[in-house]
Amino acid sequence: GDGDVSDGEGEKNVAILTPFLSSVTTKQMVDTLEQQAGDKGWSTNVIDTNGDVGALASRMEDVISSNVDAIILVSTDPNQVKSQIDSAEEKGIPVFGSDASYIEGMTLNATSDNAEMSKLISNYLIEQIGEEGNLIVFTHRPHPGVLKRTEVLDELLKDYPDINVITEQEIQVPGPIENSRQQMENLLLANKETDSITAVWAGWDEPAIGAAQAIQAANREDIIVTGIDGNSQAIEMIENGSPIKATVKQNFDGMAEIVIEQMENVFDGGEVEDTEMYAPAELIEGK
Amino acid sequence: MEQTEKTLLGRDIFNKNMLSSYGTIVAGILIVIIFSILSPSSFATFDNFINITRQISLLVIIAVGATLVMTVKEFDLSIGAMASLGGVISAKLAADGMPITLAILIPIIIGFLVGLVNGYIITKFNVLSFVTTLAMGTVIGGFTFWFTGGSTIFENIPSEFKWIGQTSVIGIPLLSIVMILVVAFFWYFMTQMVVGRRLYAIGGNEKASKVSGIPIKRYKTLAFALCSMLAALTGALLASRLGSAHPTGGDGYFLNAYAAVFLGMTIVRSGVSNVFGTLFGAAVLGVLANGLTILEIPTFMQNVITGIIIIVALILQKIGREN
Amino acid sequence: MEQTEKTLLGRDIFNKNMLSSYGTIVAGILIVIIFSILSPSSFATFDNFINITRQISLLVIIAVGATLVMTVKEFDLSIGAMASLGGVISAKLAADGMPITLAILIPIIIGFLVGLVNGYIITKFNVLSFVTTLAMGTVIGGFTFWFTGGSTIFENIPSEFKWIGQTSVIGIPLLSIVMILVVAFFWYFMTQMVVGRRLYAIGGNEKASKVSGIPIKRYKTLAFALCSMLAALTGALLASRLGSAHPTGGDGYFLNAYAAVFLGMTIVRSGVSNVFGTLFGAAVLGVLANGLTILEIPTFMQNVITGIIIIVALILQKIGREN
Amino acid sequence: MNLLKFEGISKEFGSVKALNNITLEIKSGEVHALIGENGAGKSTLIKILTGVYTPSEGQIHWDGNPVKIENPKEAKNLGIDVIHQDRQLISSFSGLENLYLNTIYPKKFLGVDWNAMKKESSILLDKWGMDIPLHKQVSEMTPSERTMLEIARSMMSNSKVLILDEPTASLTDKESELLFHFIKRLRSEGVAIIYISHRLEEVIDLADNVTVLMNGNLVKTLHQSVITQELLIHYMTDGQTTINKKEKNQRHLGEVLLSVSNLSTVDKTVKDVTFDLHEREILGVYGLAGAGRTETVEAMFGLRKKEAGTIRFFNKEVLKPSPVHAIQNGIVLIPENRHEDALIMENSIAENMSLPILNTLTKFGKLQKNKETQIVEREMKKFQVKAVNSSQPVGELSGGNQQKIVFAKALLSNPSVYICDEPTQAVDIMTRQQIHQFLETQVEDKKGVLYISSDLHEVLEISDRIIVFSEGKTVANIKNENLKPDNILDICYKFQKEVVME
Ligand SMILES: Nc1ncnc2c1ncn2[C@@H]1O[C@H](COP(=O)(O)OP(=O)(O)OP(=O)(O)O)[C@@H](O)[C@H]1O
Ligand SMILES: Nc1ncnc2c1ncn2[C@@H]1O[C@H](COP(=O)(O)OP(=O)(O)OP(=O)(O)O)[C@@H](O)[C@H]1O
Ligand SMILES: [Mg+2]
Ligand SMILES: [Mg+2]
Repeated sequence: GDGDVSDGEGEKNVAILTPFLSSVTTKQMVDTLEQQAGDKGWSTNVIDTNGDVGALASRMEDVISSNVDAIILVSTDPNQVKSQIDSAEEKGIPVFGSDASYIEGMTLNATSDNAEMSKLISNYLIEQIGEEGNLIVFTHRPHPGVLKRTEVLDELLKDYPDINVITEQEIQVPGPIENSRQQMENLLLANKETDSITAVWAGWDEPAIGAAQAIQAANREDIIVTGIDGNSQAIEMIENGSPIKATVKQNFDGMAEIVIEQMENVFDGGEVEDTEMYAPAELIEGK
Repeated sequence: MEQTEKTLLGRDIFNKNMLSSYGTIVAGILIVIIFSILSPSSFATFDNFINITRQISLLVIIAVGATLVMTVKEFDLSIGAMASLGGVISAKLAADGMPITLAILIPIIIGFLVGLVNGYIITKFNVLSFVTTLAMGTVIGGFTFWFTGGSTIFENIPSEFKWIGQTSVIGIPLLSIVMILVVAFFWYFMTQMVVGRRLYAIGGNEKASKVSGIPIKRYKTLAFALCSMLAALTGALLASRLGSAHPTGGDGYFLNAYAAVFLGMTIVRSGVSNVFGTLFGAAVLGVLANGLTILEIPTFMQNVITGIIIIVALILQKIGREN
Repeated sequence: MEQTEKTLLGRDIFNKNMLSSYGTIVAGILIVIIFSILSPSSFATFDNFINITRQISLLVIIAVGATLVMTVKEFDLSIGAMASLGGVISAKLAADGMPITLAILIPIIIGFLVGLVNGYIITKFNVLSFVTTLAMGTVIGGFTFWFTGGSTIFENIPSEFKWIGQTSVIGIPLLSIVMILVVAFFWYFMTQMVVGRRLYAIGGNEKASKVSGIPIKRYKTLAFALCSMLAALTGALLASRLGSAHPTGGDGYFLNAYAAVFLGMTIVRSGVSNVFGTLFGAAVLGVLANGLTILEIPTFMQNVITGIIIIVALILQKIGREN
Repeated sequence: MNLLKFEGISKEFGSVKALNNITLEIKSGEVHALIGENGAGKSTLIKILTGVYTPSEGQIHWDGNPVKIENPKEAKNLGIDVIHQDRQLISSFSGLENLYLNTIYPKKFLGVDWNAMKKESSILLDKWGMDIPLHKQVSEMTPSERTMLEIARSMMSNSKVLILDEPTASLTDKESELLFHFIKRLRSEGVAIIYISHRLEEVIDLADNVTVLMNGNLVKTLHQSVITQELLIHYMTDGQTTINKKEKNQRHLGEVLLSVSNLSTVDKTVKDVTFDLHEREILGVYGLAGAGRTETVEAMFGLRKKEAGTIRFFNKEVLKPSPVHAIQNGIVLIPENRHEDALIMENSIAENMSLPILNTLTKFGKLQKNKETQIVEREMKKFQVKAVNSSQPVGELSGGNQQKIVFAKALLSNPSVYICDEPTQAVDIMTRQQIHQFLETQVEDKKGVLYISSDLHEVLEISDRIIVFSEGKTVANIKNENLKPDNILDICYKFQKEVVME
């Protein structure tokens, strides 16, 4: 470093990078990170690239060259910034993941276990529908977390031959609620008989919200919907008895806490406890 | 004899017009027939027809705005961002207890004002609308993010606000009715009123229109203002339909809106943007999305099929025109 | 005396040219100066300069392609999708053990072929490039999704493949060198070679070019093919830089590429797209993104500032031109 | 033997028969003129020969062999070069590059050899004694420079047939002379020339043979030895019109309508212009090309930035000139360049003509289309516009008929001042007479006309008073009494010399 304020014993300067700040849950986690870092007296700088991973790499290079004290990657696949992680390591800048994943060169990743969450919600759904029926899957495979969840569902469903997946649809981002709502409206019309659709499994909460709205508007409330993430709009709908019956609330605060705690360790010259640490998730059900 | 020649040719031009529309419209009808055969009980129903009108309603409204700007041979690339902003403002006002009419009206006015700014900059300094509105979209996006803190607005939204986007009147969704009103009004505006005629003249030859005494700048600015206003309205209606507003929720409309406008341009011989064409273009996109989902075609195949159908329709229509 | 007047007029045009460039270029220089003052130790360093050249390299390469198509007054909206496809094909081939040169070359060839198809459809049937390439982009996107199953490709990518995007030669990133070569080649191609002059002629007056016997269709098709080829190259280099390829990873380049081209058009008096202008436009965007990040300006403020600076630059340049 | 033969050529556009069974032979070293009223089919015949259109019926023979010319490139390869009625230049290119548009650029390594181009072109220009500022962008060139550039371009290749479609429409007499000189030289070198013009004196002066077209039919081909102006007009109009030389009657000038004093523009195309236009006056404006007449008018309409001087409409100073302001004050412009400044080619005749008077055609913002059609068709009849109906796109009309629309459009707004910039370019002599007559009756009605023309004879024929422009300045203001062309030309050259000697 060559004399920037952020160096040495002075105030610590942490860069928080994500391509998905417009996602509710990412935003929530970033807020917690900022707040907790602030409590420690560190300054933070949040950078969002609006879905553009190439730009994420560039912005990461920028913060590396401005010698921040640590970098947090939020809700993104670190494989895509592998070489930037390596150059951060060279410069001695620790890179933390929050709801990302762990790769060589990083210091740590704190996350909910996507596989675990998917198991939790998928098993709940399978049980609710009595291990049989017609299922619709709403997903977004380019997102690594959602992909993992979908893969776990696929794996689980192999054991339940009576559950028939009618269709799996990709939900467009941005605009996932409107998009899933339209797709659900169309699917409801394509499957008009009672019981022709038993349930909708959504890879995250936004498509679940859209699907539930379509179901409500069509008065087909026998169909149940599940999401994952625990965003507050979904939770409110669960509480109000909408077709969304459950979601898994990721412990974003927990993840943020882990990251900040471990970061302090590192700043104090210590080691992290583990490279991959989980904040336990919790199933939220309606009454 | 003179007279005979006139009528003969008159009819001829009429026929050419029909032929030229041939391709895209026939393609549109074919698509509907195919879907109806493949899925008679789901696709070819009155319910689904109503459903499609609702699904395309917002796209049509924002695309009508784009049509106006394209008429004067300009682009407004900020419409997606403007729709997002309109949505969050509307949702926020409604959540803060503002009367519903105001919660819809205020974003519309803001949209109009932003459009005036776009138009003012573009006409006053004679800069390219493509890059100016692209930059304006970035500014608006940043502002929306600041306004919402990046999060979705959904708490405390009163049900009367959601009612607009979710209710039906004698079986017809209110959104579809709004769409019909917007199309009808702007069709009249563009083809029957002097202001529309002037906008088309400007698009046809700006310099000649100027020499003919049309205040070009004023009319262009009006087109930008109306376009931006309709984008904001789209956003507000979207927020009402979803009962929530996301800071990038309207961004996705931008490219689809232009796709609808451009498809619509192909159905008239002169190849200029026009309100009915835009409605038609949006309907083609809407029917494809609806039908392919009903047929449970996977998303990636839907994309491939939609793209190919559009290209084939464009080609057919040109071939139709040549014969 | 006649002679004197000619030279006077010659000088006059020259001065006008300087003045016209004034606005955007002065704005560019001002931005650099301001950032240098605000952050002398991070922004105004040789390392950061090199850093910026690498960061803009991919944008420049794809935008040069867009420049070619814009030269003949057409649009290619499929470049984002093509970059994504180029990236995943390249990464997949590399991961499957294909020699690196082939892993880069094959997507480039595919890009060229897709561009030929674009150009063929557009020129043969005389359809609008805007909507045709939009549809083609949808098709390509669907195909990419099918090809990857929707997931990011990152496993088994050999380090030699990543080397291209990540290595430096005597301190200069290989990507920056590729960018310089692409700019230099296409600058020569467009301004010094007959083919470039023909493309400019077509863009200047298509009808006159046709009457002069220039084979319009062939040249336009070539422009589309080269554009698509450069988009695929951009994707392959992106995959190599990131060591992974995401099925929508290149989509984000689309609007920025056109922003760079349009900014570049403002620096020449004739207002036509040009390779150096595009480089300049991309540099402005790159410097802004880099400098604002280094200054730790929050993202939403970055957007607002970037947008406003672009608009102000456009205005300044017009004012500069008038005086 | 014949170099070129059209045999039974017909062309239909929808149900319009633009050409009907045309058979025509042209030899090497012959100047063959094509004449006929507006819309007779002259340009269409040319476009068939150059591969722009394919004939509906008939055959073209080249050197005795039947050929099919499918596109301009093939025509070019045969040795057919054309200077179209509308200039076909790339306005963002320099004159130099436009020269090379349809030939091969000289190359050095992979690139263009700019120096060789400069050398080649200056040799060419020297050979033909032409003076074109090739370094200028075409957009900066005067209309006549553009025409000369096109002519020079056609000399770049060794053409066997050179077609000129109304080349003198925007040329002054001096430049026309130069052009005729080229044509004669080309003829002596064995090039066949097809020459289209509405200026019959030129035709008589140049042509070896003249073919008259009417309504798409070939009326007659006449040999040089027999042609006279009267005969040509007789054939062109089916014997229905004769040129009647009329006496100018003296008019009482009224109030000053327009007044310009010491006007100059920012770009210095206008340096010092002063004149008044009165009621009941036709003020002719003459000047050599580039004299700044068009620019003066543009400045009065706010289309060009004013630097100094005053403009007055009806004795009220105009501080911010604009087309809107001028039209509101009853001052209407018939612009020189109909393609760029006057017409919307894709729009219909009605839409074009009603544009300045839309205000008067509305009821609560709604356009009254019936009324519009009525008015427009009335005007079309008045000017005998050859078109299908008022909803035909203007772009489909022949050049002269387009010019009639420009004129009709202007007079629809019932102005008190007409500013006409080359209003009779491209129109046939019958129409030209008609336009003159029309303007004269308007002037009787207390109106004023500013009449710019590069045709000195025309200026002398119609004007009450003539102002002469030179190098952006008004250099003379003379009553049109017993003036001869030489009087005016002397003034032009004298002032040009003075400027040169400065
Ligand atoms: N593309 C077209 N579509 C329809 N009609 C056309 C087209 N081109 C020409 N015409 C018609 O063909 C006729 C002949 O036109 P042409 O341009 O050959 O006349 P011209 O003799 O050159 O007249 P002018 O002296 O006015 O230039 C006209 O009636 C014109 O309206
Ligand atoms: N200093 C200059 N810079 C750029 N362009 C110039 C300059 N001086 C003259 N011109 C060009 O010369 C032209 C003026 O000549 P133009 O021929 O239009 O004038 P005119 O008197 O109306 O003659 P005519 O109508 O016979 O052609 C303009 O089009 C302008 O582009
Ligand atoms: Mg003609
Ligand atoms: Mg002139």
